Amino acid sequence: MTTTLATYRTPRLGPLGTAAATVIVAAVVLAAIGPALTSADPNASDFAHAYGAPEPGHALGYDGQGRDLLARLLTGARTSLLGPLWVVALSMAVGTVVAIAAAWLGGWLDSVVSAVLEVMFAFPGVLLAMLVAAVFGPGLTSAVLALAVAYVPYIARLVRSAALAERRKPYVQALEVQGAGAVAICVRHLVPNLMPLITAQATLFFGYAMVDLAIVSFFGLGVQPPDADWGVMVASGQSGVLQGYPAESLLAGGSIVLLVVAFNVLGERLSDGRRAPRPGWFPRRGGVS
Amino acid sequence: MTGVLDLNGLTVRLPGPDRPVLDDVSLSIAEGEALGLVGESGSGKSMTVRAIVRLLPAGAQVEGVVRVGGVEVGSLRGAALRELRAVVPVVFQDPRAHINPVRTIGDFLTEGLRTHRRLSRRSAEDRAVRLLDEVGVADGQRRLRQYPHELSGGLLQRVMIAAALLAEPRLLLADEPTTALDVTTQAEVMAAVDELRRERGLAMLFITHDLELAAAVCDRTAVMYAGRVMEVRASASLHEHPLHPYTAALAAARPSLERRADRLATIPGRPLSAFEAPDGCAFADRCAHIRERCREERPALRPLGDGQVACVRAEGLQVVFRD
Amino acid sequence: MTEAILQVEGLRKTFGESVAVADVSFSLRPGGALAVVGESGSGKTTVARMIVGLERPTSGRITACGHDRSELPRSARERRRRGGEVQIVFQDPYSSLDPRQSPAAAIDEVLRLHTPLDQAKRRRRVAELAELVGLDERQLAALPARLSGGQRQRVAIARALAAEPRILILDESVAPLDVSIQAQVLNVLADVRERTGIAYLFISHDLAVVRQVADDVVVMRHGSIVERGPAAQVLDEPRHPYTRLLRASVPGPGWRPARRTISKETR
Amino acid sequence: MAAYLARRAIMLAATLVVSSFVVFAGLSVAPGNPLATLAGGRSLPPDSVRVLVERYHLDEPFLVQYAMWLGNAVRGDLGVSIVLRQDVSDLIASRAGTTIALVLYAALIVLVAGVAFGLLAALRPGIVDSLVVISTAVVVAIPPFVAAIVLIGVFAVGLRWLPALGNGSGLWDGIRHLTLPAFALAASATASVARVTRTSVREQLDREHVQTAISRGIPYAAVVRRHALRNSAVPISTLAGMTVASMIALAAVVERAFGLNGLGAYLVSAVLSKDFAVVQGISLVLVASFVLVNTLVDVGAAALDPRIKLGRRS
Repeated sequence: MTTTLATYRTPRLGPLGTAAATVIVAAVVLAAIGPALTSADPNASDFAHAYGAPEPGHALGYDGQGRDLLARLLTGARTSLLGPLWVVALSMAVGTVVAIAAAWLGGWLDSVVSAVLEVMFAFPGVLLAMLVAAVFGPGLTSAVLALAVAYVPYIARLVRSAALAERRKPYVQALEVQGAGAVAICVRHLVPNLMPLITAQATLFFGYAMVDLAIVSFFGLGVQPPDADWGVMVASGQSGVLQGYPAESLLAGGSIVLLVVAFNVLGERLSDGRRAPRPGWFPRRGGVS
Repeated sequence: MTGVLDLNGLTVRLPGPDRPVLDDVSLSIAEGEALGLVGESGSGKSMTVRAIVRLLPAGAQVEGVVRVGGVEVGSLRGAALRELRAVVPVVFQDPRAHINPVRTIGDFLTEGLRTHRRLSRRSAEDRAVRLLDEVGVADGQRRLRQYPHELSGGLLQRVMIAAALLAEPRLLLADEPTTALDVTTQAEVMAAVDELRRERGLAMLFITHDLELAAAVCDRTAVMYAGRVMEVRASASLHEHPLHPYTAALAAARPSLERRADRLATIPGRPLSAFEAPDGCAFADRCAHIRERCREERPALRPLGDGQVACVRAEGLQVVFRD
Repeated sequence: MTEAILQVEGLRKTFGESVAVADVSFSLRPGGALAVVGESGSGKTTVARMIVGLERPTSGRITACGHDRSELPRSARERRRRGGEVQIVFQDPYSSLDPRQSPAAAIDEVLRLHTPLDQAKRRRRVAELAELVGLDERQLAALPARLSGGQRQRVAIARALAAEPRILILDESVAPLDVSIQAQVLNVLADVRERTGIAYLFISHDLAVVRQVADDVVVMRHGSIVERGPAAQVLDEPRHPYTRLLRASVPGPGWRPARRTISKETR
Repeated sequence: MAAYLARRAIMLAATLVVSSFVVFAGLSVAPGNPLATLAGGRSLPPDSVRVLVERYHLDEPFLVQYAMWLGNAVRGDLGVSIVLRQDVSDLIASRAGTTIALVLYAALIVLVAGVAFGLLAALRPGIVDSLVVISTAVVVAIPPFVAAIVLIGVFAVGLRWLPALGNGSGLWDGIRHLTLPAFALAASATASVARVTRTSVREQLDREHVQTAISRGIPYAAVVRRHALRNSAVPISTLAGMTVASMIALAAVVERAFGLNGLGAYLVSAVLSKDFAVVQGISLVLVASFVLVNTLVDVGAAALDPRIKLGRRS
């Protein structure tokens, strides 16, 4: 006999949520097959075409160095999506495990974890990324690791309090009284019941990570030119904006905004109202108490 | 004759299910009278209170007539509605949720007086302290400066009652005011309510799930099931000799403090909400005395003995329940 | 006198400065039904939680089925053994069940933990337990969200019984139920006791319900026992003033409760 | 309240010490030796090496180095920039003004516009509410650097209303030069504050105690003011205060985009030019201000909410 999972609170996305999910899926598909859609080389520059208008074979025109914008946008989608994926995967994994261990075991472990998280809140993700870039050198890996570390306390605190609340519920206590093992209770009951919360946070945090990574790349401390990345493109397109050629910055910036809106909307649909505060914004406390 | 409160054919529909949550409720309360309104979850007893002071959820549709002191409530708007609400206070079940947690007890008690009577803070507070004393809260001056989280549930409910009485009402609506309290605290709070009510000749609509409590503090008791009134009679006779099979079953299902029953008489199934109720008699599916016609026609609330009952077999069953 | 199946001696629990339970002793005979009566803050729930090992006693001894359980269990094996001795049904039917698990799966999980039965035998046992507490096939397969409060409490009882405990603690388990449902569950409890010979420790504030269920009663106030004895005697001729106050606070026709002014109490 | 303040002060001090340690420890975890890190890979004349060793006590054990460094930092000595050969403290002091002005300007926009739009949406269900909800959903997702690009494109390049780059000179010109950066910094935060204000006020309006007030015949405007607004003041002011704190770090983004001579932009260029003493100094200042503002906001919230004073805190 197995637990019936299928009918349990299947999240109802509604039209907005469905639209958001569609945008995300479309972006992932484009990033995956993107380079096959255009024959242009994203790094081949041809100064004769600098800021060139769209033409057949180059649907979005050229950037300031005469590189094909469509090719760069599609290649950039890869780093712009993979970076946040790593940040979210790492911070969720570490944050969730630490939080559940602290909540379940309590005692000194919980006190130590709480104290460490309290200090970690002092470092906004972007600032930590700059510090890490100064110490280990710039690059996407440094940025991803720094942001993952900076996000951990936000995830961990929310999951810890949710796990504590869940642990106090009679159904978990009944299992304890039955003599079921802690690991079994956590794996079979606690984690599955926290999953909707964790999924919603992961979705929201994907959007936050996307913005923060783009900021680091915008500084020139994340993805290194000439590799394409949306944050890098916004930065390199800035001189174009001043000369009246905003295409590069706007396309890259617009892509970021579109996806972040999609992740926010989807995350809000998936969440039941509980959400961790935006990292680097609201330490200690949630937005709404 | 016009009572303090008259409900006539009150029917409330909420957005969503097609069937009403309150179905043709008619009740009246005379000057100085206490009417108990008893029912299980989903019976519509709280909705009745909300309908009287027009605190229904958005989109609710109301039919029938509600009169308070002869004034029809349904047509009131704006200031007139606020005037009505000011003199028909409601005591809610959970005082901790129903009193603003970031304002002081003093703010809560005097808000009504200062708004409607335009009293100064000073004189409003004087009155509040006097009333706190009357409901059994000494040291009122200090209480006025305290916040709700500093008071126990029992104290907070006394504060709520004092606030209600400060409006010098003629009708008090009490929605399970003691359900969240311990039994000894319930006894003290009810004693205070009972005494003050009698002193002032105040009428009361008292909502509870506890038939015994209603019998103890109310002159008459109405029993509701699935949004309908099943029986309304003088409390003592309703309690001793129920006429409606539901009332009888409800009384029998409750264990007695006096003796241990070999087996409790149960009602099969679970209490229904009005929107789940079958055609005909709402209680038909759970009734031990059902006849074919119970499913076909809906029994009207009709006079019988010293009250009213909504059961086609009431006369015949009278003898059964007496044994 | 038969040997007590549950014995509590000098039980005490403090949370920081405050004393939740101070020196509580009682015993429960096999197949008996002992009620612990008290209001909020009396410490009755803390006693129950210490017996099942959800709180650790500050001092005192708890013995169930001949085994000491004053300390928290050390091994998984001991935890399981204790689970087979004492079980508990909590007050809140809404969070008593894992929202993702059907009653059948919940009961089956306990059977797997406590018995060597194979799948077919477990299925039969689940059906037996469901029959005992009055749950039908459809309810067994439904998710908790589709069950009423009374049905959920039946599931919680069946799940507790699946471990075949000798003692069942009922911590205000019928308090939140509607009167008509409460009567059904009380009858189920009577049936279960008659058919299995299980002993009940019945935690409640409701004297009428206690009268219906319990053979013996202890009355608790502020962490201590103020009166004890056979249910009929304690309820009909209460000796301690507090028991008398409790008795007098139960409403009924012609009831005239006493008034009291609150002055010193701060909370 | 005194116990609460004491506890917060201890927490603040502990956090500051530990975070300063993290900032300093970067020096020793960096690949290569600390001297090379400080030099940023440059080859230095022996004189300079000697100055660095002396200044950072590099011949002492690590913890002593940290203690010396922290002691100096507390006294306002944050070391020397290897690139500009100037005291880091002086460099920070000369740039802090821009950042402070920028953050305050943006904070003003966030508080006024954010709370106003949020209240508008909360109290005017229907078309106004929908408009605010939809537009804030989009604006909240606009990162400051994208907002900067758009504002430059529209108001500086397109309409030529305001300057795109630089600090400007004099008060009026300074404000003109800070306007676009402040709006770019405030955009997302404003939308966020508006959304929280809206949900918070709505949530309060649905509370039972508001029902009580309505049931007592209190005029709706008074119910909104005395109960819904008063009760949402705590979450709203907490959020708004912390949003302002967040802008301390995010100011770097718009400073960079608008070529402003602020702390954040300087931090970025110090990282790029491997000027480690400057990175440490600015990081320390930014982290300290971030933590300090957040603590002040927490204490402020405690003062507004009578329930927090008794020490109940999650």
